[in-house]
Amino acid sequence: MFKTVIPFGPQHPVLPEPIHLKLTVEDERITEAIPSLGFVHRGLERLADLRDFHQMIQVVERVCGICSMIHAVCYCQGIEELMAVEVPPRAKFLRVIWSELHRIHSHLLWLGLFADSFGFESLFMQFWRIREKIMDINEATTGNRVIISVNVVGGVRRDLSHAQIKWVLSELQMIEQDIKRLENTMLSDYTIKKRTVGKGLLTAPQASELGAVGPTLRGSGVAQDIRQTGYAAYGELDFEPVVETDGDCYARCKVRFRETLASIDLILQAIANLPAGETRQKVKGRPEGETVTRVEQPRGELLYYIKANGNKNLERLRIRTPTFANIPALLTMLPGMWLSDVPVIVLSIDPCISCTER
Amino acid sequence: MILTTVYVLTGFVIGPLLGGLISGLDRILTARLQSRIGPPILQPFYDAAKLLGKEKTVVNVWQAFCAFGYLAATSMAVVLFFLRSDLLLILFIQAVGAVFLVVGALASTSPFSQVGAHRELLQILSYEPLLVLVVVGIYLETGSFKIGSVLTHPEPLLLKLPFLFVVLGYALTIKLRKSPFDLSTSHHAHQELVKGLLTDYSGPYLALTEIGHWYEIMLLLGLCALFWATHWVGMTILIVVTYFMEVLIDNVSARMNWRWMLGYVWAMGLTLSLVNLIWLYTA
Amino acid sequence: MMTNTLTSTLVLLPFLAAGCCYVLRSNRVRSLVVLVTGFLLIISAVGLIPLTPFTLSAGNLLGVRVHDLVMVADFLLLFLILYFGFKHRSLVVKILSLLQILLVAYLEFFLIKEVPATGTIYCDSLALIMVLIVSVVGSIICFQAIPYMRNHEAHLRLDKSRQHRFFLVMILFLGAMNGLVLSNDLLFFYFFFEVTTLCSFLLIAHDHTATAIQNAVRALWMNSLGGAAFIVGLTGLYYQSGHLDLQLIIINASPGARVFLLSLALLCLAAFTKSAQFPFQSWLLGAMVAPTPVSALLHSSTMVKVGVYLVLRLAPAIHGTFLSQCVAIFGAFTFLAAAALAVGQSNGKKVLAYSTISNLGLIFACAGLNTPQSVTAGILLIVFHAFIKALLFLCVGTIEQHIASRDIEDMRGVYATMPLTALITVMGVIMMIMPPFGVLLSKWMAMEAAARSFYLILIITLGSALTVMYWARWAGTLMSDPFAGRFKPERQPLLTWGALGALSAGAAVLSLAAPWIYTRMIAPAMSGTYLLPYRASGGILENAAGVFAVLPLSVVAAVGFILSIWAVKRAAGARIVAPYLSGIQVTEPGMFKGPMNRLVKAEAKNYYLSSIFGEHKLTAWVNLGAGVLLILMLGGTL
Amino acid sequence: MLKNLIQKSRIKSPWLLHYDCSSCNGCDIEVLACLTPVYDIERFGIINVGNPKHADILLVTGTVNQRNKKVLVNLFDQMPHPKAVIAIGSCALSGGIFREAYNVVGGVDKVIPVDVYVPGCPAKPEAIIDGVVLGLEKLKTASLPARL
Amino acid sequence: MQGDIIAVGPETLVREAAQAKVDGYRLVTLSCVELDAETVDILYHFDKDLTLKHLRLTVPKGTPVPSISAVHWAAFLAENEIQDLFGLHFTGLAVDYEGTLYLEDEVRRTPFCRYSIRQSDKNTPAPDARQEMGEN
Amino acid sequence: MFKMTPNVLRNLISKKATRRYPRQVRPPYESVRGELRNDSTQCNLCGACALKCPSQCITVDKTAGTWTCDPFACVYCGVCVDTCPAQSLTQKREYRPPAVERQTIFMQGEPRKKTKTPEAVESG
Ligand code: SF4
Ligand code: SF4
Ligand code: SF4
Ligand code: SF4
Ligand code: SF4
Ligand code: SF4
Ligand code: SF4
Ligand code: SF4
Repeated sequence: MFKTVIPFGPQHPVLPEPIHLKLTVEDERITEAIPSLGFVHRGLERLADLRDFHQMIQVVERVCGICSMIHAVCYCQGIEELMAVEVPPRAKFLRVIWSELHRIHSHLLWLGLFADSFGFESLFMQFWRIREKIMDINEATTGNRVIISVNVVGGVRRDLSHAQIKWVLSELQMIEQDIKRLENTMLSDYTIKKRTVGKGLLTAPQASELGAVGPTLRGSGVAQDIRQTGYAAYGELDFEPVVETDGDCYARCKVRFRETLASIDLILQAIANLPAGETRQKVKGRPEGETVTRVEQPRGELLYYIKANGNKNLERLRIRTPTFANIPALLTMLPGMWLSDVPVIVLSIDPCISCTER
Repeated sequence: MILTTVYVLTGFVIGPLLGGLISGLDRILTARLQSRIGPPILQPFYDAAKLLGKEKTVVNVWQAFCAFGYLAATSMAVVLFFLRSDLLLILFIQAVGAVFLVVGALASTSPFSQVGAHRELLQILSYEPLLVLVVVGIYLETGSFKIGSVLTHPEPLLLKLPFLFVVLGYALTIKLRKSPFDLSTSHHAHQELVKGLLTDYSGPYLALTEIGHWYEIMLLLGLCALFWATHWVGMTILIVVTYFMEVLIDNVSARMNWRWMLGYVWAMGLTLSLVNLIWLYTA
Repeated sequence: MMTNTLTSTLVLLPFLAAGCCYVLRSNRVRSLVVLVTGFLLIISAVGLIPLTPFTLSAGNLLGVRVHDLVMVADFLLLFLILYFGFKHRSLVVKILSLLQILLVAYLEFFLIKEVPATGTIYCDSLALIMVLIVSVVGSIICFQAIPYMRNHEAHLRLDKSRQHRFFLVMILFLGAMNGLVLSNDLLFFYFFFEVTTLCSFLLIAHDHTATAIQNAVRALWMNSLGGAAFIVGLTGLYYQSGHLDLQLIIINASPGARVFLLSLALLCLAAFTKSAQFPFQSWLLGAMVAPTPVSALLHSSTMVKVGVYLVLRLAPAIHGTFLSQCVAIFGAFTFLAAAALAVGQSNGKKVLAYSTISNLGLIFACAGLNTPQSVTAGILLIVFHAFIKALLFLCVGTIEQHIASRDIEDMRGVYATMPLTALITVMGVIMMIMPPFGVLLSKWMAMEAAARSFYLILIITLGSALTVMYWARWAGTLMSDPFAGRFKPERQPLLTWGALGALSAGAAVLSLAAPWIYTRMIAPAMSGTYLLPYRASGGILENAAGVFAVLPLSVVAAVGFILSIWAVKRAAGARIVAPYLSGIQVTEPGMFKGPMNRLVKAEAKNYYLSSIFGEHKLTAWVNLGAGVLLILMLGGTL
Repeated sequence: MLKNLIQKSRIKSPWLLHYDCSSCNGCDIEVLACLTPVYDIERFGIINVGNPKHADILLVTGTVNQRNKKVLVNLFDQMPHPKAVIAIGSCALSGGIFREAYNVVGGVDKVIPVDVYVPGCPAKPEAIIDGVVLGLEKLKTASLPARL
Repeated sequence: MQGDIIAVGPETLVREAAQAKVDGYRLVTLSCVELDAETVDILYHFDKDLTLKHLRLTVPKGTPVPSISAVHWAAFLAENEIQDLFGLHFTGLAVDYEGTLYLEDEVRRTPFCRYSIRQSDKNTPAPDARQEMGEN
Repeated sequence: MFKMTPNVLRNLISKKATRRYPRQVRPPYESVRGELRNDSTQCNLCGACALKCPSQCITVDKTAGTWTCDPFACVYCGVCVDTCPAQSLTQKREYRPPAVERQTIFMQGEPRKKTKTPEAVESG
């Protein structure tokens, strides 16, 4: 019989990143959603053949600009493991601080885009306005707003001065206030609840079975966060994964909102406990062997598989990013929902296509 | 005769100018509510002029026809308003404009236009009855559908038709394409349907729909103005407050979906109208 | 004398011509007969205009009293229906026709003492309007049927043409309709009423498919129910007043008397069945299987109007009664419900059918509202609806023969292949929903008239909004195509163009002439019973409450139209770009490159909100509601 | 008069279409950041329309790859004249750090003509604003349609 | 490398994967590495409560690999990716993109095989875009 | 409903967040990694930067004495600056302005020998 087929993306204003969903809908209810990828695929894992393992840091940072820092942390961690390099403690804490700054800016960015996905423009503006403060911190402390390039094998390239730390603390305080001011809107406004509660349901067993990660998984009630493994300096900080149990868009939104505040707390802790000393360990030699290393990105678990054979170029670099893991979950959430829910649900996994396709 | 000509000309010329200015103000106010500076007040005119100077591209020549049809109908409605004609008739003519816009969107095979057009129809379905009921309320109070007799009514209608004014507010929100009702298209396409209804209108034809929209703004604000027709101060305050509320609501609510709209607007709108109408019957 | 000749031409000529059609089995001759009859009917009907109002008494025909002739015919007819009841094994038809036979016999042989010598035929403006519609629109449809049936039979690959039967019934029906609207003696009225039932049955069954026959039988029993209600009503009326003279009954109405009211209520019930109001709508929907000219003639522009005609006639008699209010609410309810159901349909003919039911409902509402304005609105609606709906049916028929489907979605982009027909269809749609055209003028009157009754206005406004919805969608769908080439009218038989052209031009001109129709034809029909609702001057209809500037608006609309056409011509030079498809469109029109590098067609074709407006969702509720209203109406008279 | 008005309006009302080819999001979010209160490019009448048919300026971020090059051309074609293309970030300028990867075609100018190049990785919001301003020059000088 | 590595063969793969699911493991992803011109390694990473476990399947390039997407539906993406990049063939894929997940016809040459390019891929003419005319 | 109202009303009356670029230009932070500069007086054309650059956008031709950088491929990571043994590379605090044409940064030095005044040329 007759049907409605909508090419959703790759160019679509609600998706800043190109992904295509072939949506089949009836009236406005989704009956089928089939994705098409490859609009962002560059093949950068293969660049390992052309760039040495140091240069690859800059490449993996550009897997994605949003949590570039954390990619670099993960990569360096892997190489450091292969080369048995001990990273100075101060560098570990600094990695945490910048990682959490990235998480905050990523979550604020997401909260804004999420607001935009249900057409709440002024809320979008608010979150992005707050986010600019984080960008300023990034720029002031590392030299770039977005891709900060501070990681090197063996530590970090930049340090935080006293003055900077003081300034960051005061900024964070303001940021926290600003975010809390929006809590009432984001977490209890009638129209927002109407658009998010019960949308894109994912139960806990479903979530694990589909391999969901990050806030998507935690929104369904599974308390799993790679930071619990205690990489970098996380082991020395007080931290609980944020969990919500409803498994809908609203729950995922609450997880990210609360994680933002938790990240601020982590930064405060890290700054309070920041050890003195070197930030960078000199490294010599070349990596050899294979390893799997994981970190928690704003969007969830990131996994690097690195295989090296003692050359300056790596044998194989495999990056499994969180969105890649969340796409199967997304596909099962869509059917049965309404067309107007599509942006909300798609955004609810915080899709990052550039890292998915690399 | 001369007076008539003057009315026609004012409606025809002043209408869109004022409408454009108002939407300029709207954008500035919106920006300010978002802690931004916003565009210059003449921005809508720049937009329209630019669009007029763009290359003509169409998906289907009927888009051009429909864009003109929309403009013609909306301007006609405003002119009739200035001629103090029959309110019901004016609503009908305004609806003609809306229908042309929809038909033009349906003329494109893009699912975005198509779904947008269908949603616009659902919006029409939501607000048309409300507008008619508002006009019926006015009739019951003044004894006539003619604007002339509303203007000579001795006391402000708002006092007798407060609920219907709220109902008019619903219709206004939908017509002005403000959240939570910007379902078929919105000012900037940040939604699942891209620009929905207007996706495939472009260049000069988009400009026409833009100008038509200014006429509509004028018409609707004119309707609001009728609720305090006894004194211009009251009228101005009423319009300013109403419009401010519209922009505010736009900025403090998410966009909903059409099922909610249909249910909510009909339930609220019809109940409020009924209450007000029954009050008028019994009073 | 003149009136005599014209009237008998209008009523009797079709019976004769029908016979010719049946006997003379040459296509040429048949076409000629149809054409000549049609033109004669049109001429006679127009000829009646200056002669109204008049009364005629049926004397003798060939030495027999016409009254007796009709009586005999009546029995024949009822037995024929009974026969069909047996043939198609329909218990209901059997029972109902037997009941009618008994009642007619009772009435004729036991009750009626003397046959009135005068007032068998009465023609006032209202009747005249109906005669004009039947003769003009009906003839035009019959003309178009000539090429249509030729194609139709070619499509079906019949070895033996059945057109002689088809035209027999069609032409006969015209005579019956004329007879019906001109009858003042209710027994005559009843006879013609039953003839139309039979014609409808035969025509629905014409294609002889299983569905066709099934639907025809359904139509038969429902209409027989109406017939039975009618005859019971007549018996009651005769009890009450001792005669069956319609005019006298109206003038000497005794709304206080229960029997009288109940009888009128039964007549209204008969009217509802004939006009396929809820819960009797299913026969009209089923009737859509018939060849499209049948739908155009019987099931939209003429036969179903019998019901509203009857109630509009009776309106003064029930003025101010509860019955009148019931009719109003019932009509408004149907208007709304049918509009809602039409929204959920993608079958073009079904949309037209629901729309017909809906408009008839509005006319009932107008009649029930029973104010001068509303009655004016009702009468105007009959006129405009007849023209435009006939036009739309013919358009759908023409399109259908090209694309072999009646589905609106299959008509998508039909502009590319049949530009002129598509344009005329869109014009038809525009005339249904846009000012300054007649339908909207009538709706405006209806709304202003209903404004004082808040439940009616509520229902009517909701219904109108739904109406706009399904029409606008249809119009847009017809135009929906990336086509932008030169306008080149397609080839169609002359008679088809003639019919489409005449109907659309007719509707447009009549809209323009609405004020004149009002003063010349409606005002006289109203005077006496109602106060005159409007002043008409300079093409503007106005009263204290409102104003509708028909002529000036038409001028403006015409100018706007010309400007827009000019815009289209200029846009023909514009660059044609593909519709927006998120940037992955390919050169094949409407396709995009989807997952797995496959080409996929982008479409939006099932947006009919069936979860809200689908038949499966609404019909049961609507029927229930209508049933309750009907019981209320009948019970309320007691 | 009219001509002047239109030319003035063109630089007063540039509507953007942003297309992310295969950007790493770095440049994307900087483009988005321009819309937000801190940079508020609506001050210049700029809005992000998200629809090629309404756009005057095409902002492209990221490298062109084999799959999205067709999309890019499609979008460019659907924009009505006059139009300008602004490439943002080193990826869009040349392919950037990825230019040797197997699925990368290179900079935007490999498939559609580019009017302004905004370097950076990512380009800063201020730089993007500067780039748009530079792009306006082209819109201003573009000829008017023969008949309005 | 964190976690145990269990070697599996094509016959035991699906069973082991299913067992992992029964044991409450979540499929993290698949990693494919080209070992030499002839063989590839596929690693199936699983996670349970933050501990990893890996299945290692070593297969010659030409042989089809059984898909685990019937057990772990989410594996279809990674398996399709490997089909694209390494030219392997998975049998029984839940959703099979047939090598078009990322790559256009211009580059369908198993870009991640540096030691060898599968012969069949080298000169395959671009398959015609298959039409899917609204699945009547 | 309307939970957002206090926030937007606060925005209406308080100072706007907008930086009025380009009317007011904010001074850049100290450590910003902006446009790349090679101080021609310092560079000894050792080629370390070209070797380390992750984007491979620097070419040093020792025999011709040229140092070329493609600013459209540079990712402003600062690795070259960190590596340069002669400290001849610096990053300005300002970003590189947009251009309407392709550009390269080209520096002609004395082949092999250190000279006093090699000129840095930037050509379109
Ligand atoms: S998850 Fe997104 S933000 Fe994080 S690295 Fe991947 S692409 Fe970037
Ligand atoms: S990470 Fe989010 S904001 Fe960034 S491009 Fe992807 S969807 Fe957009
Ligand atoms: S459409 Fe988008 S940009 Fe425009 S007002 Fe709404 S949310 Fe804002
Ligand atoms: S398509 Fe129409 S004309 Fe042809 S057989 Fe069917 S009903 Fe008859
Ligand atoms: S209607 Fe048809 S089937 Fe029925 S009796 Fe007549 S010819 Fe036979
Ligand atoms: S230029 Fe840099 S920031 Fe921009 S998309 Fe490319 S890698 Fe990302
Ligand atoms: S810039 Fe520095 S590193 Fe590069 S060639 Fe010159 S001296 Fe060597
Ligand atoms: S800044 Fe980075 S990318 Fe640019 S030239 Fe230096 S090393 Fe290369």
